[in-house]
Amino acid sequence: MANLTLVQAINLALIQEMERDDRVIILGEDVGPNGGVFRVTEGLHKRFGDKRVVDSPLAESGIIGTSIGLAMGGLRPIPEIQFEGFLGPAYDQICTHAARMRTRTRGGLTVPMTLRVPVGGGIHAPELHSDSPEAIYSHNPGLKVVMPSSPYDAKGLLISAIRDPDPVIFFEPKRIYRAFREEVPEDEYTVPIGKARVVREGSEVTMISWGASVIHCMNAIEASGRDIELIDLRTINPLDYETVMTSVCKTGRAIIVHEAPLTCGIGAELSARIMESCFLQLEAPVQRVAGFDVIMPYYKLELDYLPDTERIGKAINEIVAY
Amino acid sequence: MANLTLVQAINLALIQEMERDDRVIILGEDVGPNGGVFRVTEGLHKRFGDKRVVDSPLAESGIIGTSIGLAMGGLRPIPEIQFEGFLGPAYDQICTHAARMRTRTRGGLTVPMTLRVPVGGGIHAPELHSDSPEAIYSHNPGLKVVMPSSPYDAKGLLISAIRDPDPVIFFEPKRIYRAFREEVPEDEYTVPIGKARVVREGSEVTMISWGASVIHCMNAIEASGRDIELIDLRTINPLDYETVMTSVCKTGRAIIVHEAPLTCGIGAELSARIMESCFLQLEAPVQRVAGFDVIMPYYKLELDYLPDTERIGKAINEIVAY
Amino acid sequence: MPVSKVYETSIDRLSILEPDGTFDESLGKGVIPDGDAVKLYEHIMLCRKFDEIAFKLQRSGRMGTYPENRGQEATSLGAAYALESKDWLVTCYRENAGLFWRGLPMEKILLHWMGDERGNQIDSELRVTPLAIPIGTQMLHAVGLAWAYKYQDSSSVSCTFFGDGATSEGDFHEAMNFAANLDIPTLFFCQNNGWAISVPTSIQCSADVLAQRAVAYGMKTIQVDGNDIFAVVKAVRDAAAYMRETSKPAFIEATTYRLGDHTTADDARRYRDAEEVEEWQGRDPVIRLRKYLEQRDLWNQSKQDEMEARAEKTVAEVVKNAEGIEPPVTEDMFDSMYASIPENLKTQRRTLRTSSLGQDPSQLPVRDTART
Amino acid sequence: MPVSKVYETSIDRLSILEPDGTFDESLGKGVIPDGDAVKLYEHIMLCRKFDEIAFKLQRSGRMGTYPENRGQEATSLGAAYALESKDWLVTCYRENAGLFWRGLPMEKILLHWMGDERGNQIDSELRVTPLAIPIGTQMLHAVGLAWAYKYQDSSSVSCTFFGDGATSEGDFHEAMNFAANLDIPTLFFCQNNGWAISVPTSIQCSADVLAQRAVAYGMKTIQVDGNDIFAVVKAVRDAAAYMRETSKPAFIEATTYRLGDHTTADDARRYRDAEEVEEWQGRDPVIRLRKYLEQRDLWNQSKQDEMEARAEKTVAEVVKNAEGIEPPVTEDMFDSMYASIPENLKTQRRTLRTSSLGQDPSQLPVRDTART
Ligand SMILES: Cc1ncc(C[n+]2csc(CCOP(=O)(O)OP(=O)(O)O)c2C)c(N)n1
Ligand SMILES: Cc1ncc(C[n+]2csc(CCOP(=O)(O)OP(=O)(O)O)c2C)c(N)n1
Ligand SMILES: [Mg+2]
Ligand SMILES: [Mg+2]
Repeated sequence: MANLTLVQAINLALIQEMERDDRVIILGEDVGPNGGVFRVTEGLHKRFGDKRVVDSPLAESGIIGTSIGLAMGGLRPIPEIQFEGFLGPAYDQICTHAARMRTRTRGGLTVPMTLRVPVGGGIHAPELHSDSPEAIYSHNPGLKVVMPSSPYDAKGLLISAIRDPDPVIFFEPKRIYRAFREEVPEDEYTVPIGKARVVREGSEVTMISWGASVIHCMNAIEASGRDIELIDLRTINPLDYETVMTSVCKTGRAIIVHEAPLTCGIGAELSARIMESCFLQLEAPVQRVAGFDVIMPYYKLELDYLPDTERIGKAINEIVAY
Repeated sequence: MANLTLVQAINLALIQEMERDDRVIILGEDVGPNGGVFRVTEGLHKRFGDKRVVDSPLAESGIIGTSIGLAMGGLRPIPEIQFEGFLGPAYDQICTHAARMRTRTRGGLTVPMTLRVPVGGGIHAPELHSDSPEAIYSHNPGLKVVMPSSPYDAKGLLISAIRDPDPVIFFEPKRIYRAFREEVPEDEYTVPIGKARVVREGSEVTMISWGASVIHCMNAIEASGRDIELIDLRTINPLDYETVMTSVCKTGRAIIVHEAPLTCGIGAELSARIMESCFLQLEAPVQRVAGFDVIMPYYKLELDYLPDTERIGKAINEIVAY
Repeated sequence: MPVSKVYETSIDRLSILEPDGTFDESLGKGVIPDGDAVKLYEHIMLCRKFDEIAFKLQRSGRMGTYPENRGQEATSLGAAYALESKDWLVTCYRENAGLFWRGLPMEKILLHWMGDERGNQIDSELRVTPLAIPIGTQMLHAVGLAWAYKYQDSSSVSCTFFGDGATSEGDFHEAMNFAANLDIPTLFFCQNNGWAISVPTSIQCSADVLAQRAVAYGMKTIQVDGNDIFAVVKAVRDAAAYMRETSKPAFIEATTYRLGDHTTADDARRYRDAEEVEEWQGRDPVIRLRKYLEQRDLWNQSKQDEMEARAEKTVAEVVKNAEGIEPPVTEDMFDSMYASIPENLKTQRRTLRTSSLGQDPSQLPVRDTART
Repeated sequence: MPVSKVYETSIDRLSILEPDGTFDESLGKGVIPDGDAVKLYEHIMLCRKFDEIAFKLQRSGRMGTYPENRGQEATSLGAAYALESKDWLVTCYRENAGLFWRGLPMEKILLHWMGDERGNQIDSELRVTPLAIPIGTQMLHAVGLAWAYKYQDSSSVSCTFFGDGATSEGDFHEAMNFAANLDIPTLFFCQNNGWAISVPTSIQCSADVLAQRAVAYGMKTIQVDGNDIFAVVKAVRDAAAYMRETSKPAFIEATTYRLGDHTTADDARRYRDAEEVEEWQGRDPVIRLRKYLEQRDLWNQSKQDEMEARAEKTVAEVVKNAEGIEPPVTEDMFDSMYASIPENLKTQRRTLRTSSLGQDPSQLPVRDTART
């Protein structure tokens, strides 16, 4: 066991998977000698060399498009896109090809790639460095979408993603890259894709979140003094509805917390499904605490935009008072 | 009044706006002498010439990126993207720039462009010619998203879109381009962006749809013999919640019908908001009749994928029986 | 040196077999042995028959949109012939000739245009990718494929086909640039047929020749007469040898022409002159190839008749196979999305006929825990 | 002609003022009058002071990430000087010198990096676009802008700045191609500073010179010494004259170097050698410009001291203004999205402090119609 940050846990997972399987290669902007702008690939270039850790031209569509080819050619590429705000140029290759290749060829060609992307706000970054596009890649069918909220899960989920036979977008909440440490086994282990984690049990309300927001949820729950069950989705697509529904049907109340804009976010889908599955059990409308339906503001206002302990606390009060 | 198809109504709106305002120009692939692959811009090149109806290079990001510049430079560009499946390469320019320019510059620079895109399935087209990405461009803040379901609305909404000071995506349901005709005034008129239309009134259930699905809803309602209120959103963003909520709080039951995949579709948002606003009035969970969460299949299976009268009819039975 | 020349280059055009049958022996000798020349000719004629029948299938409502290949066959066929079976062919949608030569069952192409994904379910041993609908996007896959093989120390290269229009897409640029800078042996084979649907090449590229595109990347480049299969074969063979030796990419601009409409949904008379079409009819790759064969006594009318009858039969068989396949079932759309179906999709799949939205709440296990 | 040359070209490099102060009179005469040369020198020194203070603001936590401009000032400044005020400057993020020359209030740039959109709220009369964060995307806007002015029969052109890295993006290609094929007078000004964060230019472009990019589009192109403001001014002036006359675009590759880190979030020592930096320090645009001025008795140490004191004061004032601005209010994020706020956003805006999700159901009008 080692006491690791999220960045270190991811770095460790990359090293171990690259040692285990030489089909695994990393490509992206500045992932080589520089170790990535967040130092997630630190040391990998030195350890595995030019052939396996490749600084690419500055072109996101190129990174994903060639990764698709690499994957179809038998490798297990791990492309990095430097910030979620720069996924845009790669949107077409991701949704038109990576997501569709297996379906299109009825299994003839597949794209086992793991696309790593730092995501989310809260670090006082420039424009387009703070968004949360997980709903976009969940509405587009054919992808798996993962977002860890802790070093332990990060390592285990990343290993699962790399070994997954299908394309996985692995979103890394940059706000908690180094926010805390956790005991992480040095040996390899996997955390299954598609399984949520009940972070704490409770009977009054079910709170559902993922990524960096999980910590705010925890804080808000503790501050509220209430008996609230907290679920960390971990995987956003395919979503573990069973864990969610079992909980909400038990508590009768649900709050969903996410950074992305409210409209058509994952919260919308969860809310709709909760109603579909737990209608008779619901004691109050499902609450969503999310980003407003506005452009993610520059950093002076980012904390006004992001769901925080206070807004989550309000939702708790509102839902129990309903 | 003239009895026009949807294509003709759009063509007429384009002609009238181009005559009214010489800042309006059209650009895109094959929009010139060929009149567009659906002939929506038929005759315009001849009428307005090379300068105002421009065949562009085959590059969607280029079409939108230059349109943004054209708009910032004082024109009113109407770019056409040939099929919604080819919006992908332009995704970044749409969401990163068109949607954000006014916010970014606090009103200093604006992008009054109308992006026309044929959308949806049902015409036995090849791959990537049948998708419905309206939720993607509604989750991304800063855009307006419109989809008419009739020639009358098409003309009026398009004129509103062209005059709108902000970027509007004007989705044209290709399945009904020529499916039926309607009386359309020859004079100019506008249909306001952001206002839904109550297609028929009813007391038992509220059905909400847009685009080509509206007709299937109408058929299913008639076949059911029930007293169902049908709302055609017409504008998807900003959505007219007032009309929706007023209706659902009255009927206590809601069905949403759309072609796009279920997960994180507009139906999810509507469903969630209906619960938030009409919780105590709801007699049954909101139902969604939507595309499955799979890749839009090639055309042999497209009718199995698309919501049809039968599936909508089932939803009606389910919701009234609840 | 206040003004100094920092770069100089020039681009060649290669042709061997002229439209009138003139053959350049010095360049063309040994490029295609006689026996193969006959086979290639027969193959193009077979593709013509396929085109003709496919067109009729569409017109009679038995198939969706179809893009005729007529006039361009020498490009992809020449390339497929010059390359080895270990090399990947990453095509667009007008390369039937090359794909069939590689061994793709002809009914696959029909199935594709009949709206059936099984048309893309291709034995991966064939090393061809499915037809690419979104223009310009497949070249990056070709680069990735060649990269994967290079990584695995194979001498396989990839060859990707695309049109003049495709060279306007950003992905084209990124693919060229990746290949050039990362030393990936991909052959970029541009079929410049003068048009992208109704848009002439001058709007895609106002440079003198499209082959200039490659100069931006310092990439080896040549222009060939794409209706001259000898020139195509020689250019591709030279490029392949260069790529295998250097692990660098190469670019070929093949000038050609589509004699038909863009697809069956198009009417080319709306935007191009009959004279232009006529002129290019005279440059048809099969006319000159037949002249070549006849001059050498390798071909005659009776062979032609016999071959045409054979082609007719072959294609009829292909159509029968394509139309005879059992229709897909609705569930198919769920079954190939992932290696294994996730739970939530299983529910949709299971209930798609019994529930309006394919996720009947009563079938969700959690229903049992209802409290009220 | 079986093998014929179908294209030939070459590319020039222009330099006038060498690092050691050597000046090519034949090319350089009259390019920049003495008085302007002094002003340009002073301007660069002012930008250096700005850089220095901005860096310190970041380090002391008073500002977010900031990209130093140091070493590259002659490129954007030379261009802004050579162009007219009616021409649009479409920048990336390392063109303070050009923007300030045009008249952009210096605090705007600080505000931008302080995470405040008001830094982008620029008087549109200035004809500059806001700093572009997503690499490679702004060139298309430059093409659209120039197109709009051409459409309106204005002789304005646009000039867009970008780095070597940006030339790898698909949008770069599409912008170049649109401009070339549709005859749009945009000047593509590439600041090749050898690096894109940690990635050397060889990975962005393995061609001999980046100026080759333009050959793909048949576009007029030249390479200049970007640290030589005379060469930059002459090249831009020539290009602008050509563009105004022909309505065609042009490309300039300016070779330069960023002497600082990529941004304050970067540590360039991780990926580049001290010797390289040192070498380029000798090629600093201000060193040679000062030599030029001193040789002509236009400058001396006392002027330098005086000017530095002035710059210090100016920048201190700018910082005061930027820091003195009242903080934005939460509601601002709603107020500039559309020309007028739609209803649903009004609700979110109104309830953002009173309700967890900014859309308190009790505030929706429909609540009144409750049936139960
Ligand atoms: C990304 C994208 N944009 C637009 C289209 C619509 N479209 C299909 S073919 C075509 C023209 C292609 O021209 P070219 O690349 O020259 O190929 P050709 O058909 O002439 O062989 C267009 C615009 C598409 N399929 N994909
Ligand atoms: C689309 C996009 N991808 C990645 C980034 C992250 N990024 C910021 S600057 C930069 C390097 C830019 O290099 P270059 O174009 O040479 O400009 P320079 O900073 O050297 O002037 C990168 C990769 C970005 N801002 N936008
Ligand atoms: Mg073409
Ligand atoms: Mg650079």
